[in-house]
Amino acid sequence: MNILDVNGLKVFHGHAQALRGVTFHARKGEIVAVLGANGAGKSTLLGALSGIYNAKAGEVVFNGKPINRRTSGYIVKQGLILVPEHRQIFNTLTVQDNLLLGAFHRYNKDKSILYEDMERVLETFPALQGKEQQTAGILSGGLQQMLAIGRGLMANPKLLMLDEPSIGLAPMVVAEIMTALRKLREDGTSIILVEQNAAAAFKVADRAIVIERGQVVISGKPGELVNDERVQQAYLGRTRDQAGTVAMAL
Amino acid sequence: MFLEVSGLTKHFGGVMAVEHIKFNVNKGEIFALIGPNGAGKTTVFNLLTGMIPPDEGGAKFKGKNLVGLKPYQIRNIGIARTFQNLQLFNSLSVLENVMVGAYLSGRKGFIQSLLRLSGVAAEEEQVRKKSLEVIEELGLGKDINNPASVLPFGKQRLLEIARVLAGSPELLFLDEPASGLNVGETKKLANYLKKLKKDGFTLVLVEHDMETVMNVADRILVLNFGTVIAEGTPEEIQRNDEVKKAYLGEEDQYEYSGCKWS
Amino acid sequence: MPRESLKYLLIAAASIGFVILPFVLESNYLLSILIIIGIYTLVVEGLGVLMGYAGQVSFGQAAFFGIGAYAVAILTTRYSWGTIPAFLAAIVLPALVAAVIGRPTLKLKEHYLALATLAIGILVHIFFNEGGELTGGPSGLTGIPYLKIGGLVFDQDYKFYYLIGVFVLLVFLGVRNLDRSRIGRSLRAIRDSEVAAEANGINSAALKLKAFVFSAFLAGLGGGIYAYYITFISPAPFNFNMSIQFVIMAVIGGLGTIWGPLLGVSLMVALGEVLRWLVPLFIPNAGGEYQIIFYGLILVLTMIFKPEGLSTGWRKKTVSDSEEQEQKKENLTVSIRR
Amino acid sequence: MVRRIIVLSISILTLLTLVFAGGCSKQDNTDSASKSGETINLGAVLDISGSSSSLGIPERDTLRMLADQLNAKGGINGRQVKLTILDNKSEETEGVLAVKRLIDQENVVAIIGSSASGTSLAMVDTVQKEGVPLISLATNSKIVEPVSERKWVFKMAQSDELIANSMIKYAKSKGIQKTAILYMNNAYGDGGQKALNQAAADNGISVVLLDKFEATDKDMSAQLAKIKNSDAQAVMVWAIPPSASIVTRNYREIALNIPMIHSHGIANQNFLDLAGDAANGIEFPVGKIVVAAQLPDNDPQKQVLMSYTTDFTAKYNTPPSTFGGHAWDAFYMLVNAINESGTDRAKIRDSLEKTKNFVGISGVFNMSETNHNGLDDSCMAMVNVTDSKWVLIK
Amino acid sequence: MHVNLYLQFLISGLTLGSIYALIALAIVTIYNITGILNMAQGEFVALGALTACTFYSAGFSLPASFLISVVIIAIVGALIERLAINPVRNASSITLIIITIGLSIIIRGLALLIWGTNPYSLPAFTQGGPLQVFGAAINPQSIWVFGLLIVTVTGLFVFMEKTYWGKAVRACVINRMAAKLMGINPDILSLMAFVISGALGAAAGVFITPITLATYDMGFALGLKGFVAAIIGGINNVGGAIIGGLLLGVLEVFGAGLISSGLKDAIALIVLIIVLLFRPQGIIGVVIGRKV
Repeated sequence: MNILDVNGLKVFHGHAQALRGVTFHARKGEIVAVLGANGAGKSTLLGALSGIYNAKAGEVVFNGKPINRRTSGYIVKQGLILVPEHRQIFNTLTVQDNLLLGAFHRYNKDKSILYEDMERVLETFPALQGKEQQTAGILSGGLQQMLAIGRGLMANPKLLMLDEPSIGLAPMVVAEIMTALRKLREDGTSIILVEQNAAAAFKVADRAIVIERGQVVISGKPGELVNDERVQQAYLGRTRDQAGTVAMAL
Repeated sequence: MFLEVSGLTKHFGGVMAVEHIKFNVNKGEIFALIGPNGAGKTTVFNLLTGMIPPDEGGAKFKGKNLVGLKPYQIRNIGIARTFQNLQLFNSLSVLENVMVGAYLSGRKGFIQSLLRLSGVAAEEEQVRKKSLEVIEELGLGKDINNPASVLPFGKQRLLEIARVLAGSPELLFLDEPASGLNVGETKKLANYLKKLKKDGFTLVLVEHDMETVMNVADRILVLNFGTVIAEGTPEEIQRNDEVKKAYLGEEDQYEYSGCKWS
Repeated sequence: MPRESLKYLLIAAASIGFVILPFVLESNYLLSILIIIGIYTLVVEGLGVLMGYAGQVSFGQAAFFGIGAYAVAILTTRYSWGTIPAFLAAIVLPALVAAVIGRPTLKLKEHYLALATLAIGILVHIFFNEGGELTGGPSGLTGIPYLKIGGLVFDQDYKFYYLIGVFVLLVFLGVRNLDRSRIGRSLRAIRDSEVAAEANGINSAALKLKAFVFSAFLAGLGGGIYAYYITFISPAPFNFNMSIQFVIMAVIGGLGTIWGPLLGVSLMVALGEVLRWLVPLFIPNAGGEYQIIFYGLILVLTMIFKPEGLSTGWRKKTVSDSEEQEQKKENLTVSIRR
Repeated sequence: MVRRIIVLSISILTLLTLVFAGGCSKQDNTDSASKSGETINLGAVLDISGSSSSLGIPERDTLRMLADQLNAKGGINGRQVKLTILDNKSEETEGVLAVKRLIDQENVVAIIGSSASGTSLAMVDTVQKEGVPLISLATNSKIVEPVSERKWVFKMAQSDELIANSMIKYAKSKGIQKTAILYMNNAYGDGGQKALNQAAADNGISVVLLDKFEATDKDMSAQLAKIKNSDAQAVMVWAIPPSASIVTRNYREIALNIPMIHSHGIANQNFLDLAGDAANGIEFPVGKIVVAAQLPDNDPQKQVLMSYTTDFTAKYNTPPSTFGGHAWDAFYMLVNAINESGTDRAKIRDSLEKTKNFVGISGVFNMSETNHNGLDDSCMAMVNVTDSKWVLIK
Repeated sequence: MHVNLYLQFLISGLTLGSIYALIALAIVTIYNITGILNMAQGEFVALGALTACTFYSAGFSLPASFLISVVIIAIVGALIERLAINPVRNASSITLIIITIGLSIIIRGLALLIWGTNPYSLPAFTQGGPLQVFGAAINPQSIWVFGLLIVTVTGLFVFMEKTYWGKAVRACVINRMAAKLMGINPDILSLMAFVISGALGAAAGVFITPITLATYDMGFALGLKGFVAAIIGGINNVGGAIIGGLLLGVLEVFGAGLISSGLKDAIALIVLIIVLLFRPQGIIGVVIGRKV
């Protein structure tokens, strides 16, 4: 069953068309990797799905409900959560406040549940334990990324979208985050993962789509994609006869 | 030494930093700076072009110290740059953008321009001609009167390159010139970069597109977490284990890593 | 080329129209409106270069306008200068003041710059009030002589009309020259991206300063003519409200265009006169307060629906929400990095 | 290149025309004003909105009332009066435009206005050039002086000198030798301050402290505290509400135990409302309109004052102010002049200059070739605020 | 010159300063939440004061007039946000400044239309003469104003630091986009900011009217001083706004008392320019805790 169906999504940034009709879907409980070069439109896609950008055309159905043209508040309530690029945590608030704010849309309900959920998040990212009262801005990059994901989890996401969580992080930390993502999928959360770091993404993804110049040019399982000549052309901008140098891109 | 960078250091309150970067660029070569996202490549560019001041260390261009100079002063002594996040003059036409790039080849000031004193028109015409040449060369000829903002992304990239070229700099910093370009455009760009080298320009690039880098660069400097992890010719870099690790992470259970990709 | 010659025909017709207009109108009232429009156009044209080209705002332009006017008034009444030297001083003095205060002030960005220029404007206004004997204090200075150029005495409206007409024409030509020059291009480049302008060798601070001085120069010119025209000045017309009016005129006309300032000034002045006549027909007890409300409304509505101004400038384009946010996001990442 | 030549030649052509036009002069059209059929066109430029609107509004109301009354009674010599009132928004430039419009578009025979000194002064040059009689309602004596350069300009309000004299003479009669002066920092206060200093010097009173406050200031304790620390025996204040009210309240708060003598600027109900109890005991000179009912029956102005008060109160449900009184004076002095000499602008001017013993609201006017105000000390009355009411000091 | 003269200056300065501080507080609140410099803030004060005067003279009690006025101006704030600010949320800061200037012109015009040029007054909240302290007089109303300042600051502090909603507001201030991704609607917060600043402006207006009286054009001068105070303190710093306001008030009164009454506004503006040029983050900077 599809948790997300995107059909012909078009987004403009001013006069420049950033998305030229993106169509893809995500199934319940799978990790979909969205790949593409800088400026291909990955972040715009996530922004449009979460209501930050308005789509000019196209249809988005999430969990059976149409969500295009809805406010981000509504989308968050439905359980579609974006962990944005560059973490975007609330620097001057404490770790705990950051996490609690993640649950903004359900704060009015039973508060004890929130604190239980917070415990669960801290279990997912043990590195954050004991730092609840620290100011978020002074955490290391890796911890900030974990906090950003944890904040997203506090919203009880049905589908969690992550925008380049590995950026600027050491390989060890990236591995830790990827492990956490795998665990989340096992717990039943669907995930969309936008990555430039294709190697890291392929390690965890069930499926991947490749975006080039605002369009999905290809989709499939990582194993298929790696061997697909079109992927190498589109995403990596090279032909197979230069396989030696291709490795450098990853 | 043409460009000499020594011990360049910059901290940004923890997260991003550049530590003791040291390298030299020879006249007439193409020098590439590579590294994973967030490795500090753009920071190095920003430090060298006066956008941000370094905490420590220095840089010399043809013996002149670059530290403490403002961006326009650095441009004045012959160093030009492009931007990773395009910084075009969006409301200006393509031609005007390129003509601004040729700013330094003009001499007429505010009052002369205001009164259109003799020589202003001639100078304008000269700059215009030169700019048109550059525009043609980069294949933007059809768009000269369009505002820069309406160009497709790929052309915007080329426009930025055209703009700096119009000013005939000696040393060119290009920040990810190929990003956002399609295969054909990237190929053309690579050839063009080689031509520039032949024409006597010295180029320093930051680039993700390894094909282009390996194809055009004479020497490569690899950064990771703000420090230099390798320096050498493309061949040397491709063989360097440290570099592979930086890009791919630990070679763990990734099932495809063994196949065609490495 | 026929199109070109049509253009010249139009220019010629407009010139003839301009020349014979006073004889057609035969009304000092209408002429005086045109004169006031001309005076304001000079000031707003300068402000337009500053705001529309260099992308810098000034909420203190009335101060330069006032310095020009006071230079004429003080030098002619207190120091018995000739009218032409005093007129020259009215142009040079504001430019000098701008050159001195501009360097530190223009380092400020956006609303800081707005507040600083506003503060400077009010400070100068205070100086006019507190200048004692020199400025005549709050009561102002009377007895400004008529401008004399050779044997020509500017004592009639139609003479001022021609005088202003010539100056406005010259300023138009100048701004048009500037627009099509290396300097005008660079100014617009600074407005679009100061970082990139610097990276292309433009000393943005110096160029912005020149635009600021130029705007003060034109404001002084307008002020000098104003003093000779009204022959009495007090601090009142050079207050913050006037500065705001200048900004309104520049913005409504359309920034970054040559004709925008004339359009903006004409609209605002004409609107004032039309409302003065129109409103009492509907609301007998109405005074200028309705007009003030109208000004405010027009300003707000223009900024909401057509922030690029009413004249159709091809270069200014609306920036959509998403693009703006994209930019903000980028700024944000930059600021995080710093 | 061709383009530049054309543009250049146009500029030269324009310049030539300018020089040529400078030689000719425009035909005189002053008499066209008087030919306009049955109605007589009068104009007024008042500060109806903006900073001086508290002056302009009662003036406008008075003028409207008087014009209606006059027309109902058949106008001047059977000709109806058309009064055009324009608002200058308290701005000088607007005032100039308005006065030109009255002359050109409305063909008025004479103009009343403006309400404030700055706006009046700005209009002077135009009426002098055009030869139109102007009757200003503002105080500044520069409006009509030097008379040789103000041939066409008259003024209804008592000059600052008159009021200052009344204040200083009153203080002198109370035995005060040292005074402090506090004034509002605008054209109004500045003019008053100068007159007060002059009057004090003339009467041998020394000014031990001279200080000011802004019209928008909210607290004048600092200035008053300084006065408290000086050896002044009285404090003279030249201001209008609200700052005049605030200064009076502050004066009570810091318990400054010397007399406070205000100018005529506080002669309105507003001052009393705002200052409350603090106003009791304040003394000030005022035009007689304010205390009309208390005047002795033999006062020459009493009858005029009472009838204006009655009419105005009946129509607008509020007692008239001194400003409205200036408008009354201007209107009737003008009507008298037109009555006498018709609608020729120059003749009206001459008649105005010859006005003698005109019993008005602000006093009894005697114009002359050297005096275009025509008032003397006798037009002022000293009053005292008692129980929030004005009481004439006999 | 006696000591009590300086004491009088100080007391007058603090009274004036707390008025400025109240306005600066509202300006800073809007700026922090929306990034907009609200040039119409002074107009809220004038509107609040005049509205209360009208209701008071219509026979309502003083507290009732106060409440009605605060509610009405809060609604005015909300309307302004919805009609004029929200449609152009993403415009440049200069555009927004010009819009708020336009709004202040409209409000002033309307106020002139409704209330005319006459000043209005309200009675002091507590009767009785001024308190005498070492020969200096304190107007009891000043104590009320000071009280309002303290209550407002405390209220804001508790709200921002201790409540979940306050943290949501701070989150929005720190990172608008991220807050949006949490489902926090910045539009609502922007609306809230204008409501608060309308209410705060009105409250300030009512509290100061017994001292300053109320006129339709009182807003401009007060708003300007509020800005100067906010900038001196650091435009995004609540603590700074208060210190900036008090400092400005004291500076003005001492300037008027010791240098020249005519130049006291000049002193304030010169301080503003110096601060802008040399310490645009405000003289208080980060010393006084975090920004709201």
